Amino acid sequence: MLDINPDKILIRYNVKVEDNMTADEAAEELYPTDNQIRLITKAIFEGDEDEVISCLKIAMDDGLDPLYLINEALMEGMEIVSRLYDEGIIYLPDVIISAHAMIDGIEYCKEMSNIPLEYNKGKVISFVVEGDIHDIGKTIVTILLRANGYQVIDLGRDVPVDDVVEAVKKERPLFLSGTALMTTTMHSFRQIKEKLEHEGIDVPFVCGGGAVTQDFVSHFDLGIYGEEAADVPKIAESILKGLNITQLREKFHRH
Amino acid sequence: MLDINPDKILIRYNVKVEDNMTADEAAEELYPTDNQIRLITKAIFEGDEDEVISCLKIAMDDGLDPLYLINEALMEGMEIVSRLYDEGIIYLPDVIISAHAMIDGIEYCKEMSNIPLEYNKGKVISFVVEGDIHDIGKTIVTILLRANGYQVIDLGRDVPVDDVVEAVKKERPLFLSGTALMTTTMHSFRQIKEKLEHEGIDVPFVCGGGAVTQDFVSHFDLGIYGEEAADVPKIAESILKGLNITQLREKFHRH
Amino acid sequence: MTKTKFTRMAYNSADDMVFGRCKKPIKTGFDLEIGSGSTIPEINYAPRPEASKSPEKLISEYDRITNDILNRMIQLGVPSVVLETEHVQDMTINAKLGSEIAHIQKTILEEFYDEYGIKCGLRHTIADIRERKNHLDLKDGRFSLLMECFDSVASKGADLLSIESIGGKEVFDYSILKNDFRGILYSIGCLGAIDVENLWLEITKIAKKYKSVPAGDTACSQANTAMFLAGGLLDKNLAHTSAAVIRGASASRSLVANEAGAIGPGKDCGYENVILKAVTGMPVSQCGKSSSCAHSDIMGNLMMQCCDMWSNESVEYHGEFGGMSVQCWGEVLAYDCSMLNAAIETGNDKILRDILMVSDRYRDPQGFILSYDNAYEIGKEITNYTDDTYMRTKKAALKCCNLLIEGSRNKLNLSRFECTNLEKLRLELKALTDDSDEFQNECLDEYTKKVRGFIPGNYF
Amino acid sequence: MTKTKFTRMAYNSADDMVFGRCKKPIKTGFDLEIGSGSTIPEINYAPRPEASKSPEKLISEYDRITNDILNRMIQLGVPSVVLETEHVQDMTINAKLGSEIAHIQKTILEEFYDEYGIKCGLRHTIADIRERKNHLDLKDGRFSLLMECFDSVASKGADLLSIESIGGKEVFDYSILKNDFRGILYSIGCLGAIDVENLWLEITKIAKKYKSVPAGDTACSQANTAMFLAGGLLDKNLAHTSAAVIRGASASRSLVANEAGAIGPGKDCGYENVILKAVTGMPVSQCGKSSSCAHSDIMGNLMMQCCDMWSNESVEYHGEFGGMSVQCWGEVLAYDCSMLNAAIETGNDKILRDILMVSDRYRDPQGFILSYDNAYEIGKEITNYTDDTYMRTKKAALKCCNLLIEGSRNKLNLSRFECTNLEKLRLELKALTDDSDEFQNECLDEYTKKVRGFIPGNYF
Ligand code: B12
Ligand code: B12
Repeated sequence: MLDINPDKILIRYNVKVEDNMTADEAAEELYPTDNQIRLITKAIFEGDEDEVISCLKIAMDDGLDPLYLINEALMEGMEIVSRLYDEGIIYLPDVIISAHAMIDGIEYCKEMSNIPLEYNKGKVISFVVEGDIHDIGKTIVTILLRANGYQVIDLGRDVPVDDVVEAVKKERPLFLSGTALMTTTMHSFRQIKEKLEHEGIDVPFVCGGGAVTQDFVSHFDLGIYGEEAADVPKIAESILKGLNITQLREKFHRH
Repeated sequence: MLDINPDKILIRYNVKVEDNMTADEAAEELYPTDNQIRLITKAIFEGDEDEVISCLKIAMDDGLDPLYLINEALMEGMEIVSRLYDEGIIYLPDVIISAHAMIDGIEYCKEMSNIPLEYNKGKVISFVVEGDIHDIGKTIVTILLRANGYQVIDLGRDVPVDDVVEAVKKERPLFLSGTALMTTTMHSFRQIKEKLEHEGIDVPFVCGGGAVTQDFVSHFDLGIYGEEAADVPKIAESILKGLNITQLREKFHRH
Repeated sequence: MTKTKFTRMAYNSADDMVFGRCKKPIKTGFDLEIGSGSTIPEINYAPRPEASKSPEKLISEYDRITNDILNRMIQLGVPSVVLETEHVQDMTINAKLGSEIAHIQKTILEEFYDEYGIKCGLRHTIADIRERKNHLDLKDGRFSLLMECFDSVASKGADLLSIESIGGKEVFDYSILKNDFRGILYSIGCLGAIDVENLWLEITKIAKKYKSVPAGDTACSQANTAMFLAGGLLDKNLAHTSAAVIRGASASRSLVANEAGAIGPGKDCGYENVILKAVTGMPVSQCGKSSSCAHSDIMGNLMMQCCDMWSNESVEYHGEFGGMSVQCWGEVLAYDCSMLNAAIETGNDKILRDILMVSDRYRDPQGFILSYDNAYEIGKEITNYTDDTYMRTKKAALKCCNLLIEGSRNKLNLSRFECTNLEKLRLELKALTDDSDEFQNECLDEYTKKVRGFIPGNYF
Repeated sequence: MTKTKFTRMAYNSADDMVFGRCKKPIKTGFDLEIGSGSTIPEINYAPRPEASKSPEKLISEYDRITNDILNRMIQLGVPSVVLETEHVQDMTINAKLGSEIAHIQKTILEEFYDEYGIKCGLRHTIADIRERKNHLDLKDGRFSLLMECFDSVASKGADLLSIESIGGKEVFDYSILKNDFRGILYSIGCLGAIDVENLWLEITKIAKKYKSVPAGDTACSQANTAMFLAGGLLDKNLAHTSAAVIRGASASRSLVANEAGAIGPGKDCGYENVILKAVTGMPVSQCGKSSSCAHSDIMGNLMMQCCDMWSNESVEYHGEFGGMSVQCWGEVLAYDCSMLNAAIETGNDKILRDILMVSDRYRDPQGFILSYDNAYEIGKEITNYTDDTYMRTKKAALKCCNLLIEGSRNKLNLSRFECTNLEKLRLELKALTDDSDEFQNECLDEYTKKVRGFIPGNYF
């Protein structure tokens, strides 16, 4: 059998650019200085839900406000996680584990709060189009949105056009996130958009998934194309900031 | 140096399906029976312009009408040529040589006619779009149309949109034949179409050339896409027969 | 009960495996011989978005696609070709539609065969429509619908029958995002294996009835999902070491189709096919470099190493400067095959195989695992545990870990992250019980609780 | 006056020619070395139709294209890459636009080079805008406009400078449709050669000024027009034997660029480059199989035989399942090159070269002529008549005829039509005078009369 010196024919850029820092070290640099907050963010980063809860408990016992803790500790921890994921230092499963810890933390804060606490940055509806069963991308989108503090209503896969429209009418979300992986199913996007228009509903419609192209999405007015699941929370933030469709496209259409 | 038995890895289908008949034999089977007419069609097939003229002369001396000769001898001969080209028995240069012989013949008949004779099946405008210098496809289209009895006004290459529109307004052709070979130039088609619409002119617009796709052409109403130059005379015939755009597309859109 | 048991490797040594030739070649279609001394392009396509607006449009789309492909093959002098039509849901649910398309395609193939003598055949890959909005419905109504469709496309002339079955998908989707290898093995080695057997015992009967070929399955819903999550060198959704191990393990699942009567060529997207070829000696279809229209992997050349058919996986039908997309990609495949065939005819197949293999062997852990020598070793693990699909999956996975660890001491340059992941993975796998019943019982419990939509009745 | 004369072959024997290595490698761009031991993918692209609506859109289109390509190369672990931007008219006429695009692309290359160390470079191929509606305008205003554009793209960092020059096109277009080989030789060997020399003496100066590489020309407007007219095996616009002879002859024209100072890698679409490599020892870029996005030829593998860069010629920028088109086709190229490079590194380059060559050697007369051994023979004819571009063109053409006739007695299976055509052609060529002045005077007369738009002042 032949063998080869691979350095002559390829470069493993992942190895080449791997930071000398470990993920833990990189996170360490980002934790807030306040020790109590620091412990919570660290527990989020490590995805240790038990530790999150017990740290939260101590902090509350020390008089810190649940809402304050959500914003300054839990969300902060999750931001570190998202940032390190974006920078390629940690991987998706880490994000998912952290997200669960954070969600548990938020639940706990809500429970412990005196006033009713409805914490979320906004409501998002997420679905896979009719006729399409490829749903793992949608699942990732959903998780990342939740990890970033959004309330996601996940309609599942193979969702009929009318069900999507109904849900939008009922929930009036911040935006709609649709996934399609097949050329034969993505025309549902157009139908949904037309029906929404007909109802006079003007909600940003973010579309993605394997077969969906920017060109296809660009053809309808409400559409914003996103390439990666990790784009969705960024798009969400821009929507929150009030960017309109043209601006959103300017920012997120890469091709 | 390695060598190989090619039969193991490829099939030269051109050799495999080559007819046992030579082109001459195939043509022989198609000539009309009337001997005078036969000689003229044969001279056309052979692209021998001198022979065409001298045969025509004899036929007229024998009292045959010039217009009759155009239709029954010259056009008939050219039809044999076109048919054998379509069937893959003869090649384009043969068609071109025959076409020249036929055109000479028509000129001669016109000269000899007592009444003024305006012979052509219809007027066609042919051009290459603005910004594009790839013109050999257009040249072929033009030749094949002429060979089939159409009068072609060849506007050349790199023709500005307005020049095309002006020419159409002036000439009112049976149809317009446009060629484009580059993605960056074919949007001229759309502009031409819009300007024509604006002027209220409803002329079939046949488009072809390297970069042009059926999908692109399908997006505007007047457009018919043709893949090969050899399609154009067939499209012309269908237009003469009164087929509308939908029917033309049905018939000629292959992809 | 499954019919065939593969208790020993079809080849005495890994080095006996080459492209274009296998131990059990098959004949089908119009004069097609697969695996008997030459490689064959297998061209795949997806209709344009507009085409699914009506059944008529869809039918005419496949008509055009089929003609375009065959025309180009003639223009290039290609001696043989296979077309694969992957059903979209409508075509399977509405079996009449699917079979009408099969009929039209087969008619066109016949015309070209008659006129030019081009050897050709048609694969139909039925859509696994047993997935509903929130759960799988593997055994009941949808199962019969599937079989109805197989029956009708076979009756209309489809030469090769395939499916990308989804048994185990619910548990896999849950586990993969958590890097939970216990769930992953359960999905592949237990649930998946059970479903594949159910399916292929039936498909084989239908194939027999119409003399079509029960060609095979793929662990697409597990191993390819993992491969896609893993992505390129810089992607961060899944460690490539995990994806490599999942690939190796998935061979155990795909093999069940062959045990139940499938005789190859397995589906192109089954990158595990090289392991299957080693075990069964049946022909395989593969994709890689020339399916970059459909997806990007990081073992594009390597996948040619032992293929009998070479596929582009799928391309949307649309225009390019060089013709319609199916023609352009078909042309790439045809030349690739011509190169492979020229190597065979000049006696250089093994050298070319090795060139292709080493060009990707160290590019990524996935390619390393699938290098034919390593694939062969994984196959051996599987044949050692013929009767226990759990154990053979686990052993295959462990073998992958060990191969990777060994490789990383040599020229396989893993990132620190991949090394950590690999070690964790190996320990996790090692810690699992060897007792299949125990494992299954525990998992049944655990995942029924954890995975919404996991319905044991689909399997047991 | 031209500078270099190639009076003898750069290689002692045809067998010394391989892919990835040449006698005169060059260094350019970011750490790029071309022809010094590995092959490099050269990726080409064309903007979407919408993108040409405004300069801003066009600029941003190239920005996106460049980023997409480099991202994919990193994801795959590709060590080096070249990007080629073929100007459309606007970019050359409006030199600021062309050079702005060069600047943006170069900046992106630099970013990737800095971040990942990927070796890379940028070719700009200026549009030959000297063709007006009804005539050519080779020497006057449009010539200066051309040079202005070369100057400004070079100043903005284009590493390789090229053009597909159109000298001789008017007479060629007239002659080719009539199969008039007298006119064809006049176009290639006289008119074309004169124009190429005028052009490249200037381009070379500009390249020197900015330390960019004067890379080379191509006989696209003659030999590729012929190849396209010839088409696939069943097309009937031009005999493939004619196309083969035109290809062989066209090397004589393209070579003039190297005589005037170009140092390679010649343009991808110059299928005659293998002859140029044999004569000059300079690196070449080629396209074939993996440019089926751009066009279909019938020697897709063979063209890899001696390439130093490997190109897709051009693909419209648009989405595919596997990413953007430039990424998918770039991936194919990258794997092809990786295979070639693996062969080099394992010492199997000559075997692979031969496999690639024989896989197409007998597919078509054009491939037969370009098989490296035959190409070498044609090169020898050219070096025998260094000072007379007419005679060397004629001799090259005659050599092609003889090679084909000989080949057809062996394994090259010509159709009856091709045989007849070939014999006619050979007699026609043989009948031509050996006196270059006589030939040129006669042709000048003849074609001034026959060809509307042929203006001798463009050349003399
Ligand atoms: C794995 C896979 C499957 C698995 C699905 C597993 C699962 N859990 O989802 C299984 C085996 C079930 C499957 C089945 C089929 N598949 Co499939 N499948 C794939 C494959 C190989 C990978 C998809 C995947 O999981 N990718 C990984 C995820 C993470 O990527 P993703 O979903 O694209 O999401 C990413 C981004 O797009 C983005 N994203 C996702 N959603 C959104 C939303 C927004 C708003 C934004 C901004 C971003 C975003 O985020 C993610 C990560 O960054 C693709 C190939 C491809 N090129 O996509 C084919 C593919 C999609 N499948 C295809 C086909 C044809 C089928 C079948 C019809 C085949 C058949 N006949 O059996 C069946 C479907 C049957 C049915 N009932 O309809 C074709 C579609 C072709 C077409 N017509 O368009 C593809 C393209 C493969 C091909 N042949 O080329 N498939
Ligand atoms: C030969 C050629 C040239 C020759 C042209 C010679 C000539 N006499 O026309 C030359 C060298 C001059 C040339 C120059 C350029 N070219 Co050029 N060229 C080609 C090539 C290789 C073949 C074209 C050809 O002659 N085909 C043979 C003829 C017969 O085919 P055709 O015109 O398509 O016509 C057929 C059918 O389409 C049909 N048809 C034609 N018209 C019509 C009309 C109707 C109504 C119908 C029904 C049918 C029909 O009939 C014909 C036969 O059946 C193509 C490749 C390709 N894929 O097309 C590139 C190509 C068109 N060129 C290309 C480019 C980029 C250029 C340049 C800009 C490159 C440069 N930077 O120098 C320059 C143009 C410079 C300028 N001033 O603008 C690109 C275009 C990419 C894009 N952006 O869309 C292509 C696609 C090559 C590539 N890179 O892939 N080129």
